[in-house]
Amino acid sequence: MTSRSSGTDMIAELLIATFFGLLLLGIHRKIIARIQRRPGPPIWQEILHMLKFSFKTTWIPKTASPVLFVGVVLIAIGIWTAAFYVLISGGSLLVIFGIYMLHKIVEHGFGLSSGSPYSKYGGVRSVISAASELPLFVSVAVIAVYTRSLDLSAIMYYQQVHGPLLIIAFPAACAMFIVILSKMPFGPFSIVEAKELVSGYKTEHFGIWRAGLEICNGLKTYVLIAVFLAVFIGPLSLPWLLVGMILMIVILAFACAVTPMMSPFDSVTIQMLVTALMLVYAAIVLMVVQP
Amino acid sequence: MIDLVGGVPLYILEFGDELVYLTPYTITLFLLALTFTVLALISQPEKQIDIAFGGDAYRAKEISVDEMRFRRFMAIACGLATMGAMVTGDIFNFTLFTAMVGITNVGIVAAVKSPHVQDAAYQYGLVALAATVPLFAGAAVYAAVTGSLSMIELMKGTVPAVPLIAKGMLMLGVIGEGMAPFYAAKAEMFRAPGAPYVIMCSLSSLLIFLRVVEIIMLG
Amino acid sequence: MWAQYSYGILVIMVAAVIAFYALARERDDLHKLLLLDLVEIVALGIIAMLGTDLAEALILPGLTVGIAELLALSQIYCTKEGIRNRPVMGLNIEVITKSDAPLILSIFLVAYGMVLSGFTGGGVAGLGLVFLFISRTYRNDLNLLEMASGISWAIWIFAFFVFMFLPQYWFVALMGAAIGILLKVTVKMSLVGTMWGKQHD
Amino acid sequence: MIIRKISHFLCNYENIMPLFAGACLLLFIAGILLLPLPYSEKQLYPKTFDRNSSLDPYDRGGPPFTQVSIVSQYPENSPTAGLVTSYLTPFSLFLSQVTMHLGTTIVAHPGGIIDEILYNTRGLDTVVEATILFIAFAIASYIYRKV
Repeated sequence: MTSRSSGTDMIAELLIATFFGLLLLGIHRKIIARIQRRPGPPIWQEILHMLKFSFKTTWIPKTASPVLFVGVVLIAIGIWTAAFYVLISGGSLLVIFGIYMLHKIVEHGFGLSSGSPYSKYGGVRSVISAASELPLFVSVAVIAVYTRSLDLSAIMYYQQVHGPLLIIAFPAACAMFIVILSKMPFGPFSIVEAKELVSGYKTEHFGIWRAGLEICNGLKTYVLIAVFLAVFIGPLSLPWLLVGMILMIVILAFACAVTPMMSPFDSVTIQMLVTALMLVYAAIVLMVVQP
Repeated sequence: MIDLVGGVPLYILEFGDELVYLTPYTITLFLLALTFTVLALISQPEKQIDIAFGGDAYRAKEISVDEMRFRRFMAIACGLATMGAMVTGDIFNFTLFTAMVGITNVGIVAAVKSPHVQDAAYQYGLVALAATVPLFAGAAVYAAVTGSLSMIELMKGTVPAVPLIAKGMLMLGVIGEGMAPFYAAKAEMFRAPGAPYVIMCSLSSLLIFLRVVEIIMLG
Repeated sequence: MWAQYSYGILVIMVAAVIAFYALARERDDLHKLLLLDLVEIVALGIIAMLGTDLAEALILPGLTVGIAELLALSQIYCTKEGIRNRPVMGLNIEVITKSDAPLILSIFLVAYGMVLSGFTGGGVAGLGLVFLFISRTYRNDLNLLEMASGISWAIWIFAFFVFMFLPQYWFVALMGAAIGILLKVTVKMSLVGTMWGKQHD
Repeated sequence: MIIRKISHFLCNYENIMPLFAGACLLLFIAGILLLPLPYSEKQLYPKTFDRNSSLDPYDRGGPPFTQVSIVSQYPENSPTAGLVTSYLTPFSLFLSQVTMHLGTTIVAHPGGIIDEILYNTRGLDTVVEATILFIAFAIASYIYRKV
């Protein structure tokens, strides 16, 4: 994972990551369907979706703000590509989480740029859910207290020496798990894509724009889960990494399938309570670990 | 506490005692702010559609040219303030940029003629104004305890450790500019038409929050 | 450890607690705004506890930011509450030719302000213009004032860049800043005066 | 349920001001409990008083147009620091010669024009400050004109 490779390799890795991420989303859908006793789509459905949208007629709605409407798709792909490269080069965790947080802006951009009321409500809900990232930073702080660095490579090295952080800092892992859960479709916190808003913020994006969004989603899923594994399990060889990611998506799918979607402000309140608990935990860690 | 949180400074620009410096982390944030500022500059606002639910009636809201110009100006000012806050290497300068983000955020939506949005903007403005108190107080405690306001000095560790309360003040000040749980008014402000501009409101507070995380870890 | 600094901070913090308690209890929008003006003082107090020249340099921006935000917010408050006819009227001065007396006084004040220069100079000159505007009822051009405000801002920034990048021309920068701030304060005060004066049609 | 109650409180934007004030209240109470704070003796721009100066308490020393030394963080970045401090406008100079109380008015700001530290060594602050003021006035005058 930490090996440095040439430009073409990088692009190949990027494509593989995207497709694998989309596959993970497909597995996610399938498992949820099976738990709910539905047949569900095939697991490569999300990949097909992306390909299908790539060849469809594309337009920009007459009411939209055209530059933003298109620009935000490019930004979405751009930031997650950057996050992916930071991940494989073992860069700073803070950069990845910064990008994770800025994904929110992409949601606003998608939602508000079209002028459609449905996507607008999706965008407004995305603002409402501004609390979902806060547990993340507390868990980052806890990790920093243990490893004394925020470089992914240093964190992985720490785990090689001291064992996985999943055991050492279990609550931090739980907090990050909730953060990833809030970005998964059909989950308890995915209020931005609630069915009463048609498709939430992505309602109006069609054709190639939607394909771009799907690519971004695939990459995002891959990066988030890979970061979770890297930060809490440590360095893994490629087969184990893939197994770990599939295992993660199974757990996430179970969590999504058995919980109802919450009302927007309830979801925020729960995330904030999690943050508060994490703050208490971080304070304890700070006092125990750092004399 | 932690070495080089945002990476090694790649470039330092000197403005007297206030240094502007770039690290991989701040460059990432700076570029995002820049991208969205350019977007606000070149993109037209969308025509928001209102639907009367239960019927077929709908109408598009138009933004007058004058209003658009003013809000674009505010959005660009907000973008510049955000960029400044991303690269500044001085604690007090950072708080000033944050205060500027607060006031420009109010400006972006204050020109909207919807009473609901104006009410939300007013409530947000009150919190933004109150947030300057912990912000400035935090910066002042930083100065008193360390005898310096330079982040470079904090990074080098040449100054005494910063007390937790100063970090808390700085954090609460930034959170007051529009992060959870004080974001309710901001979410209502998003109902205003003019997507490229209102997005700036949220982007600026997220970016400033990300920056303050780095600053807090420095000392 | 309990040095003078900590005692000072203690007093200010207690003041902060009281002020924020009041703010937390207050429900009325206008009173919230007024209380905020008081709460701002706390921040200035903590800055002042630094006790160096730096404190002086930091208080000024702090103060300005507070005032500026207060001004913008109070204008939004007026709009939001639909307050249009404010009971503030122009000055009624009993002189024979009503238009000349305020003009002469204003010219005197502006000239005096220019001699004084600096913050106070701007203040005095601004007062002269305020006086002119509130005692006359004709419509004056806000656009022009806004433009002047923009130009003064540009001069101010330009002078700053001279200081930073061409320090050998510091005297030019100094003079530029002097003119900039004079214009700035004058324009800002007359803007307030215009708003405060009789409602235009 | 408690969560429902909290979220109902949070979603009303009328409540955020009390909420924020409450948070500040708690923070400042915590601040009182965490006292005393250490005070670094090595401060930038230290202040000295010369009670006999007519510019007191604003005197930063030095005759006009000669450089006085100022303790700044990076002295090499502001080579002209200290020159501006002792500059007085002709009128301020005159006042300083005839009265001992010039320093009690802001007219007698050293230089009579600008604050050295604020403008020279910490120049970016004053730029942002001026901009904030400018923005606030733009908002106020726009709303005033349009509504």
